[in-house]
Amino acid sequence: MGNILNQIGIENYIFLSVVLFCIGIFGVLYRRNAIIVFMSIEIMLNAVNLLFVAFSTYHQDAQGQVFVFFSMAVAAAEVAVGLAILVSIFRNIGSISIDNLKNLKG
Amino acid sequence: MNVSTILIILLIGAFATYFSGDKLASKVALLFSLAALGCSIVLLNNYNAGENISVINSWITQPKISFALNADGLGLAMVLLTAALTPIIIFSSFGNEYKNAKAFYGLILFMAFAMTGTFLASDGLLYYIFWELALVPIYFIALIWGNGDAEERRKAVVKFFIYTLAGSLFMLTAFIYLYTKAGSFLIEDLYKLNLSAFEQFWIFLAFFLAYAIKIPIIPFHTWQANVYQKAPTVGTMLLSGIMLKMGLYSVLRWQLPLAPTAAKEYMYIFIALGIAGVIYGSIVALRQKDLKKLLAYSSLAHVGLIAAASYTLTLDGLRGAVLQMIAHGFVVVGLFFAAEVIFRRYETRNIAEMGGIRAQSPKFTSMFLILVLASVALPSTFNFVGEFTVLYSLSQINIWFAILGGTTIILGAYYMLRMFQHVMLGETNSKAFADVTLNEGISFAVIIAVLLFFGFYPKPITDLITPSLETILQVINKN
Amino acid sequence: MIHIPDFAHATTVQVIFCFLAFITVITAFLTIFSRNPIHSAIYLVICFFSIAGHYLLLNSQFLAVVHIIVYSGAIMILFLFTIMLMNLNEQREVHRPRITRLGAIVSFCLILIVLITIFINSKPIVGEYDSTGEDFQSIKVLGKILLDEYMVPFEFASILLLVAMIGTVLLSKKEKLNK
Amino acid sequence: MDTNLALILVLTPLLGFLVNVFFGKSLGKTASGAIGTVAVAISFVVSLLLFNQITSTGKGIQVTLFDWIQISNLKINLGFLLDQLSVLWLLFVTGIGSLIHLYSISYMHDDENMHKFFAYLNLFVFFMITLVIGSNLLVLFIGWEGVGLCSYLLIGFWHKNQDYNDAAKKAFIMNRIGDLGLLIGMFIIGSMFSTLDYATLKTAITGATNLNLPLLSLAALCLFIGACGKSAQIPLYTWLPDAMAGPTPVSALIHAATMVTAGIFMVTRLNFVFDLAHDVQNVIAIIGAITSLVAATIGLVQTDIKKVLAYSTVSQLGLMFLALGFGAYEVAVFHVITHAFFKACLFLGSGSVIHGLHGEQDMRNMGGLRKAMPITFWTMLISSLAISGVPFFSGFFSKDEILLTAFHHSIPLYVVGSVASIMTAFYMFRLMFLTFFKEFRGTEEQKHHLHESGSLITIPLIILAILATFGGLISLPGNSWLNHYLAPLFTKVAGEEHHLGTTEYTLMGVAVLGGLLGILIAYIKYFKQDNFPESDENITGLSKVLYNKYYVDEVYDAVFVQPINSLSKFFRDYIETGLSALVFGLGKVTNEIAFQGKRLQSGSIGLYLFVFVLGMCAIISYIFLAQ
Repeated sequence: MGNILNQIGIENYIFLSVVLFCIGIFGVLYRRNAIIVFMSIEIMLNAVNLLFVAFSTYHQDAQGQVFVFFSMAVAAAEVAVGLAILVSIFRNIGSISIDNLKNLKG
Repeated sequence: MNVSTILIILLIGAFATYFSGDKLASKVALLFSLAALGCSIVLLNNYNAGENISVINSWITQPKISFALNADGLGLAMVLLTAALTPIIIFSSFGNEYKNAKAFYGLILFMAFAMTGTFLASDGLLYYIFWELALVPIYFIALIWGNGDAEERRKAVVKFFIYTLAGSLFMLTAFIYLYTKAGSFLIEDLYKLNLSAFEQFWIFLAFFLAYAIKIPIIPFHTWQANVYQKAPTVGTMLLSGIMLKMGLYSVLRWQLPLAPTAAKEYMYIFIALGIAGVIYGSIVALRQKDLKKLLAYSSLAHVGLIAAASYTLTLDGLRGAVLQMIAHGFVVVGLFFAAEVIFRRYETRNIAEMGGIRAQSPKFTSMFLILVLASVALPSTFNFVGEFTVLYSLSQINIWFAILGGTTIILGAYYMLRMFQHVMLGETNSKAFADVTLNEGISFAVIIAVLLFFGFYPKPITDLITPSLETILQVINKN
Repeated sequence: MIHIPDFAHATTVQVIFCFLAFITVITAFLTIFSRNPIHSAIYLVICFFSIAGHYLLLNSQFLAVVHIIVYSGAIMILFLFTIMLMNLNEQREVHRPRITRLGAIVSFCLILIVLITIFINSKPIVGEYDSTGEDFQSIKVLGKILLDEYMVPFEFASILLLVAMIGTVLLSKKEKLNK
Repeated sequence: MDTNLALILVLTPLLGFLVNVFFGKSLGKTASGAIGTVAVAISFVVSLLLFNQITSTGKGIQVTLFDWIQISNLKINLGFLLDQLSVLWLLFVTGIGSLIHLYSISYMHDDENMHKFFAYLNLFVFFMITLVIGSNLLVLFIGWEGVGLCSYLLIGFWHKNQDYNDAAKKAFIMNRIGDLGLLIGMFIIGSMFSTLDYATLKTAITGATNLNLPLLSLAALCLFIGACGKSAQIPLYTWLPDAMAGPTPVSALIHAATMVTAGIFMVTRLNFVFDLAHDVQNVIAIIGAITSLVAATIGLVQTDIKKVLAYSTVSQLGLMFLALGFGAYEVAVFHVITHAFFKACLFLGSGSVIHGLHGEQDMRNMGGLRKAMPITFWTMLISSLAISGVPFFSGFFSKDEILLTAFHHSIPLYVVGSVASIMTAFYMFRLMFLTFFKEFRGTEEQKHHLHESGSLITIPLIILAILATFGGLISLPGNSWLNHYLAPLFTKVAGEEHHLGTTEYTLMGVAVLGGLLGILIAYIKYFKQDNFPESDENITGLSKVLYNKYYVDEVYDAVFVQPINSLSKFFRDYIETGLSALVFGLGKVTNEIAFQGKRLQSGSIGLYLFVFVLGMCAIISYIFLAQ
């Protein structure tokens, strides 16, 4: 199993994660539902994680994987807090469409 | 003992005043300002005795900024002016009740502290810090304790604040540029720079913008009349009596020696601007309805003349400018105080609502008249000495400058006497006008005594300032 | 330089990769396009599982497991709970103006083109992948690294999670109406 | 000793001023009047002592007190110069001053602010003495402006009346226009010779070889402008008639005898400068002649008794300048002295009349006062004869000298001067006839109260009348004591005295005839034909123009005052607001930009992200693809 990258090629992983990342961006822009936006963000995070792991294998170095581990921890925390915020927003204004969140308007 | 003592006294005074409570604040402030005056007189003695009273301490090593206070004759003269006017100003406010007096008097002392620092600082950045620091108290004084409609006042004061701040930013830029050249902010190092004409031009301009707004020289004066009108009289006195002189002093200390070539090249333009200010200010003053505004425009005219004299780059010009600065400082404080005295009784600053005061209050009339006459530079007052020197120096540059600048003695007499006539003379006013109280009388008497004494014997001041002015001229003429 | 898989001579691994990649991309798209948030969540779970498959393919079992636990398990449950808590369905989402969609598509295409162009333009990967044979990613090794070299960050991660937990509780706690 | 004397001379009136200012009210009216009078009298005594010393030694006394103003190439001392000229001036300033103080004690006795009046008078004398004895131009300038100040204070003495205050203000400002000229002249002289000291200046000028004559002429012209302001010459004369708003003793002291002669003093003092500037001398002569004529014509129709005297003063001052223009300084000085005597007497006499009529100044409401006020009548008659140039009164000699000088230099100017003299005789006797002859035309009540004034008023009148009669003796034609006395002052060979020949006698005769002619016309018109001036509305034609003083005030108002005022209004309303708007404009622009930028911040996260993505694309492309 040691020669996966020989068979698949690092560039395919790169392209995959690029596509995944772009889908994430697309989702963030496309949807107005804050939960879906959140999901898109998760997709983007995963795209990056995937690339990390791929390069970790490429470089024969565990550090990439360690980093992914930490990023997962952070992602978990982020999702927990973010969803809690969403819940409280929903509770306050009855909607989680990000079009309604215009408090930043100058 | 060195000059930092004055600063320390004033700073401690500011805090002590704040913590002494509303009732005691005014007295504590007066005490500390008198202490500062005493201290500066002692320092003057030491200086005259040849003692070194300057301070240089390293403050920040990178970038190289020093805590450098240098007291030469010029700086000392200005410090003395500040130290002498501050107690008078504080004392003159004794007839008024201020809300939150502890903050009010604390701010006055703090402002005196900052202004004294400006006059003493010989490190560019330190100077800049003091310069900007002086702006903060007057902003609050004018904003919180001012008069008139609060919204308009806020507008005028904020305009003043931002305007002057914006001007001084250019000065900061100039200082930073000079630092990159000299590697130090110390004035001696900056004096040693040899800048190209092009660099000097921009530095001169940057300084000019800062000072022209502060002084003010037309057409940068638009903040002045409104702020003078809106600020409480104490604030107006501080502004016109001392703060304007910061700008004029800085022209002599920083602008001219740092960009001598540019100064020489463009002096005619700036003299012309100053003189335009004289004529413009005098003419605008003619038809002012508000007493404080009228005095503001007269102040504009006078400082225009002083600025013009500074740009002559001659010893007479600089000396006349400094003499006139001091004289104007005293007389303008007196005049604004007179306006305040009237306000205390009539609750108005509108000239049309005054009149007939002379019949009721001869003492006040005499004092006011003397101040008016000093303001129009009647010989035997200090202002005449200054104005004569200034006009003489202008006549040495070009006789037309003297003639045009000299119109101030005609127009000045016109608007001041017109004002005097409408404010003081005429039929007895239906409203009662109580004669000046003892406190008010003392303030007036001190100012008048100074004006008359130095009117006949300006030699002490001339002797004090001349050597340092000569040094500055040497720097200007080094090439 | 783009390695075009030769389907005729594809190895098993390559087939698996293509299959997984296909699922990943399709489910990701479906996540975004489905109108019902619950469907989105389900697709996202599938997407995560396929990514876990990638991890397995890359021989990093530890991460694959953690990934499934954290993402497919914990995070997705959170999502689902939230969705159900809010009682969201497709009607709740307001109609999006066309310009938004157009903008989204434009930026999608743009960033995709830009990123791919970059990778194509960048230095081609020289040399074939060469395995040293050394074990670097078994759970055992990772455990040692994590608790040895990355001890402090590891502990901080726990603190982070704790803080997040407290924060979440505080945020989602109903405010008392009459304080 | 000299220093002490000089200080006593100067400081006594100042002391009188201070005492009257601070304690005058509590001292009471008589005491304050007495203090004022004594203070000036002491100065007079000191002046006499100094005069005695000067005549015996023949040398001036220079007193230097201390350095005053330092300017790089000028060092200005506060010092005094007591020489022939200044002591002469001192004598009549303090002498007439004392008399007028004495007179004022009675004249002002009803005024509640009498102590102030005396304070101001004393201050005036102080400044006048400073002016006269200053050793350099700047000390002269102290006095110069100081007397202007006192003039301002005293014209506006009745400060409740804004018209009087206007007059006072006008006087001060017109004087200041002249003062600017004087200052500029000083600047030029100072930069040319590095000194403002008379003595040094004189040696510098006389010793100099290649002088910049055009510049010196310019300086002389500027100085003359100063003299114009102070001595009420065209174009700066209009303040003097208005200055009659002040109490009559003030008019007598300041606006007839002393202050207005300061210009002549200054020109005489700087004769060595003016001698070199011939063009300027011509200007002086011409302006003097025109002034004397214009003022005399205006004087012909005035009905206010003090206004007549005021225009007569302007006219006489014009004659003095005529003499100065010809370099005949001693003649001008002679006329200054005689004029001081008779004009002070006339003013005090008119004051006595006004006092007697309780403030009535319009001659149309007088008449027949001869019997009621004999002393006033006789003294005024003597003075009128003197001013009209009737032989053997003092005015005859001095005026004749001037006309003689004019005749020798310029016939047209001589004619102008002579016509002015004839007019003078006419209007002075018009005044006499209207005031003292015929029947009284005032109200019954005034008639009832008619009386001769008290002795404090009549004694000064009598003394002045005596002086007006015999004052001419100090400079008799052909044997002039004055010329010899003043000779050391002048660079020219002094006293190219007119040898009394046929021409001179003829001219004298012509002058006398002219004077008598003027008196005769007045006699016919106002005594025989029983005319008297119409009331204001009925004045028509040329007399209306004259009565309204050629509308000069109106013209000045329209040409100078109004434009400046409207300019001020324009500046205040438009330029100021415009500039202010410009500054605020900067702020507004910033605000506007911020406002637009604010609209960019729509709060739509989608937009933000879209832009963010675009920006990221741009940055990435720039970093990775641009190379």
